[in-house]
Amino acid sequence: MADTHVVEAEHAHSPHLRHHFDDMHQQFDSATFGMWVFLLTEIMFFGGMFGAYTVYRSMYPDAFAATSNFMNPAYGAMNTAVLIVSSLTMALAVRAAHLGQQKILQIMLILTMIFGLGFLVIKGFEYHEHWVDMKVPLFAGHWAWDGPNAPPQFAHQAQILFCFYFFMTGFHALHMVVGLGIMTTIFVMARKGTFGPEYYTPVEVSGLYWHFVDIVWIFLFPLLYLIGHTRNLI
Amino acid sequence: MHSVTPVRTYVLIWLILTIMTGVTFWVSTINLGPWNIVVALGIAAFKMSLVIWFFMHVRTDNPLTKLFVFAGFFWIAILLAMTLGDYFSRTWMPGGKFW
Amino acid sequence: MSTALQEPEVKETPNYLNAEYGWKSWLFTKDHKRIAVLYLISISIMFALGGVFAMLIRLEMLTPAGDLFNSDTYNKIFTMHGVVMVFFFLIPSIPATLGNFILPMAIGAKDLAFPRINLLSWYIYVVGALFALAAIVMGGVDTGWTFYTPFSTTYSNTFVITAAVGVFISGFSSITTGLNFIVTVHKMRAPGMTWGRLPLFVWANYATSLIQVLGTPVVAITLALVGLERGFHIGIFDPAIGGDPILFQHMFWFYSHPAVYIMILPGMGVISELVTCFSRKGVFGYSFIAGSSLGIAIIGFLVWGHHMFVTGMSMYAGLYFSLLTMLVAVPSAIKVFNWTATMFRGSISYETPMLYAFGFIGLFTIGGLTGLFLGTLGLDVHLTDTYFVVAHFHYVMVGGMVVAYLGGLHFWWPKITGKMYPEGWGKFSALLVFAGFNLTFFPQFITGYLGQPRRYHAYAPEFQVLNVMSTAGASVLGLGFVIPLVYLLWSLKYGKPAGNNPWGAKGLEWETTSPPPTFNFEETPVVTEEVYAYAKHGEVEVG
Amino acid sequence: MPELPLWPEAASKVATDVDHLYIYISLVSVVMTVLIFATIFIFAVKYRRRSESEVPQPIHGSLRLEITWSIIPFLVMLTFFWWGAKIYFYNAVPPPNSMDVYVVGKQWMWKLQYPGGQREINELHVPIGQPVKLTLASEDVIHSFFIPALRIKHDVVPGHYDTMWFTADKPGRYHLFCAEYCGTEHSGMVGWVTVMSPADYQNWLAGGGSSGSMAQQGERLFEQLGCSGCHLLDRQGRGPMLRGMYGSHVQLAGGGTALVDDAYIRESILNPNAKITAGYKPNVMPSFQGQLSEEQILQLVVYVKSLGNANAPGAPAAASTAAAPAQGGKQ
Repeated sequence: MADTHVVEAEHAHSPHLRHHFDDMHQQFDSATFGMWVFLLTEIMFFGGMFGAYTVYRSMYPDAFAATSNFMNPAYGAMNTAVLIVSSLTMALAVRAAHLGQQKILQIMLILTMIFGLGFLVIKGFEYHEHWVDMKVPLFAGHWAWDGPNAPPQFAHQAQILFCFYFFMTGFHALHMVVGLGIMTTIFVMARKGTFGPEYYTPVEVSGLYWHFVDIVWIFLFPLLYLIGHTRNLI
Repeated sequence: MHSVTPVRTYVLIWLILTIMTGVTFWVSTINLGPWNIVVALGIAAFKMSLVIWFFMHVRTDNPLTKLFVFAGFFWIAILLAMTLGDYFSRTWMPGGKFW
Repeated sequence: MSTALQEPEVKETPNYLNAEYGWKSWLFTKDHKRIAVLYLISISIMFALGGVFAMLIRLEMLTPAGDLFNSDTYNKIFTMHGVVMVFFFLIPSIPATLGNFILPMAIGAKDLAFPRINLLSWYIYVVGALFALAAIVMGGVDTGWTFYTPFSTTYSNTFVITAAVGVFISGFSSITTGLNFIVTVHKMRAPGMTWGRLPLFVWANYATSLIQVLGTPVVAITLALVGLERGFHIGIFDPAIGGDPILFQHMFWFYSHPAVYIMILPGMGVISELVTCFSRKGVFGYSFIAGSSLGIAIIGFLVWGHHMFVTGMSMYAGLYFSLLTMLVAVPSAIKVFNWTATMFRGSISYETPMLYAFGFIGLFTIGGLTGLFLGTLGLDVHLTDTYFVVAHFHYVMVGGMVVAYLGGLHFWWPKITGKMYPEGWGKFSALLVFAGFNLTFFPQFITGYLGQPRRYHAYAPEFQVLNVMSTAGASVLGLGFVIPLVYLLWSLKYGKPAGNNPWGAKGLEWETTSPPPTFNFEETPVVTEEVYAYAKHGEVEVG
Repeated sequence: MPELPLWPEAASKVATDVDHLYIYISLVSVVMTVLIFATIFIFAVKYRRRSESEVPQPIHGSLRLEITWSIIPFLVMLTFFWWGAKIYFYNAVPPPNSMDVYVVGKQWMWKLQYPGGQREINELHVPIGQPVKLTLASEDVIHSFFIPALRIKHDVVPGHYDTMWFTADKPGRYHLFCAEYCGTEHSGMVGWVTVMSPADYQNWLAGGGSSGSMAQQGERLFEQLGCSGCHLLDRQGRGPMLRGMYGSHVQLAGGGTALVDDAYIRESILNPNAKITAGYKPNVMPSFQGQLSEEQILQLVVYVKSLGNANAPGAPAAASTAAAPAQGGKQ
């Protein structure tokens, strides 16, 4: 439990060092740790949703499986792949910032944003399909539960699942939008040559956020799209 | 600050993640009964671990970060376990005297 | 007090208060001390508002008939009393004011790790509070602070969404404060300030922050679901189409039970400081008090089901929630015993903060023990949703938390303002609070066991005598809260200069000037002695 | 002089048990509180500061003490837990010879129905010495059925049936409260429980004007709503034959079985497609959601129950025409 901070009066202060930190190391550590604590709250935030979802799923497993047939796993899988690539480019962006490779950093940030945007576009197409399909229970005129794949006994439960679907993917998409905003800021900062081996904290920290949003999707994909896939033919 | 991870590692992790996505998709088309969800969540957990461990640098991070990451999932487990404990045992009616 | 004389009074030393002037210097400050003062002002306003609602409740309860207000108004009054007090006073109270002010200094840091996020936290709080106030002004909410479904989602005709949005938003101010504290305690400690030397107030706030960070997001998502359900009627909590109202209660109490530890833990931290300082003696069982804070934070997450014993929850779930409730009482008991033992062979003086500490230990003991009544399955069936519950949580929240808050405020007032409060008035109002409090809430244990349900606008006539006692006590208690408000404000101008360390207390915050300079210390302090090393300090003074 | 009761009446064995438990925990608490108060007081006086310069010797702690004052209180608390759990479990399981009463909570009144067809609002009449099982349903929000003199309450959650039971053993008139906040007139949702001798109770039953037993009222509904067109009494029709069905396990169309109990019957009326019996088609029976009050649903449940219990000897009983005896839905 010995104290880890070493106070050295650094004569050459980095311009990025805020006054209340002793050194850049402490600042970097605090920022990344702070982001992790924030992600802890995010875990609980999505965890609450997953918890409520799990309870209903355990109450109505068949209804949820049937409802899942109205999700298009191709969209889900495609978006998973897109997000994973964006995570790769993000990781490479952080690496480039750390090594001071300005050009690569900017390219990787652009790629990350493109993939992030791609995710939202695909999601938009998917939402549109649900809208046309009358699978948006939030709006009375856009909800219908009929057809051969819609067993009537599940009418009510299906509504609940679709609510969770929009609630969870909606909050996830909101996080993506926020992430894109952050990436834009980081990109502008990168253009000004702010980052280098001694200061890349913002890139690292926003990278953590980006990867977390990716992880949420990694769970949403099987839970929402794949639970009833095999029951298609019943 | 962190040591630099080689590009090769990142690409390799990405490859595994993409392949696992395909595997999840494929497994879901086979009827394993209740095991479908277990396999799907297992793969998701594995993918998550890779992202956390490599992309998010927890591999080289200090034990404190590891503890906090663990705490997050542990707390979700509390929420789920104790809530579902109620739902699953609600219908068990005791048949007679218990004490 | 002797140290006060050492301070030459000719010229004001530069401090956080006179560093800058003008409203902008306050509204855009990044100084944790100024933010603490902003918080202090805003939660005092909310406390006064909640207090007015409390008095209105007690006035209505003077007679069994519901004759002062109509029932809708009464329902709105107790709901807004609960919402304002719980979410806008109790939860931020000690962490956001005393914690914000003292914690960085107590660990020898220049500021919190994220000063801008700290300021943001206050703005979030204000926006949340404005939503709550808007709900009140527009016509109020009548769901009870617990927002139980399906009443809140379908049947209430009041401004539920506005209030829920207010609570949702203010939750993020709680999260950001907690996040800031956790990072600060981990990363910003002065050299030599090891975990084993952290003041117990810091330990308590650290444990509180863990709860804030882990629990608050869940209530946020729950209230979001309530808003969604109320706005669109999609059935998530609507039993008519397969939704489950009990799920709401699980998710709500997953946060809201630990939230009572958010409210009480910092108070326990304050008391640990007060008892050692006014016994002038190192604390007894330091590691047990520190560890019990963490223990409460963790076990506190495992007991929420004891709010739901009569809801039709599985009786097996009832078993484990009840058993764990017994377990969570152990760390609280450890604290009480250790405070008592700290006084053994101490050198005890009776300044106002110590009087509050005595009051806290007594009232919290009663509040904690009556919690065991409610955690006991068969007994809870009778007691839950009666005035017994009301009495129990007011013993913990007011008798515990508010008393600790006042004790801490008096204790650190000289540090915050550089001025002493009038000691005689302080003692007088402390006694008023203690007497008024007991008169208000003790009779409610009896009406509760008699069966008077809570949230009743009109009640059975045989409960009247006890209710009149309660209302009489409430007016004494109210006076006990108004007097400090007056003399503390008075002391800002007329109070005697306090000096750096009027109590002869240990702790880094007492080593800097009062009021402290903007960055707390002229030089980063280096800690070389153990925590609460009163004996050594004393030798220096004598020698 | 206004009355000042300090202890509630106890009108059942459970109430007395709860009182004993309450007294036990109170005594422990008082002893603890007095101990702590006295210790603090003694210390505060004995060790008061006598001079500004005195500095006491530090005492850092004692592991032995810490363990003692953690373990002993916990063991004492375990006795609370054990005793409380015992009462809780006792309260949870109604004895088989219980008499049924059906309760519907509705903003802001209690509606009660007896198997014999008597109906009351905000009043419950029960004989002493007879276990009474209440089946609780809510029309709207969560209510809570609370009888302080019996030391029991149970939330009434909409969407499904809750049950509670008691055996009152002292005649008298006791408060009935709604204990879960339910809206504007929450505090008006109160009533009385009258506990009477069996003879008085029989008189009271006979005195109430009744339009037939609950089962008969249910049967009338069964015909009015056209249920009897498909659910035939002597053979399988477009819907399953209900005679002798109560208490049995039926095969479901989607696989699995379901126990035919009150909750299943209620669900089948409101959401017929939820659990279709094997061999029958979905979408044949219309939903009665929103068309029936909880009271009427309970009447139908009691009627189906009266058609015979699969587990009872001699089932199916020909109860549809004979008025059900006042005391029992089950025979």
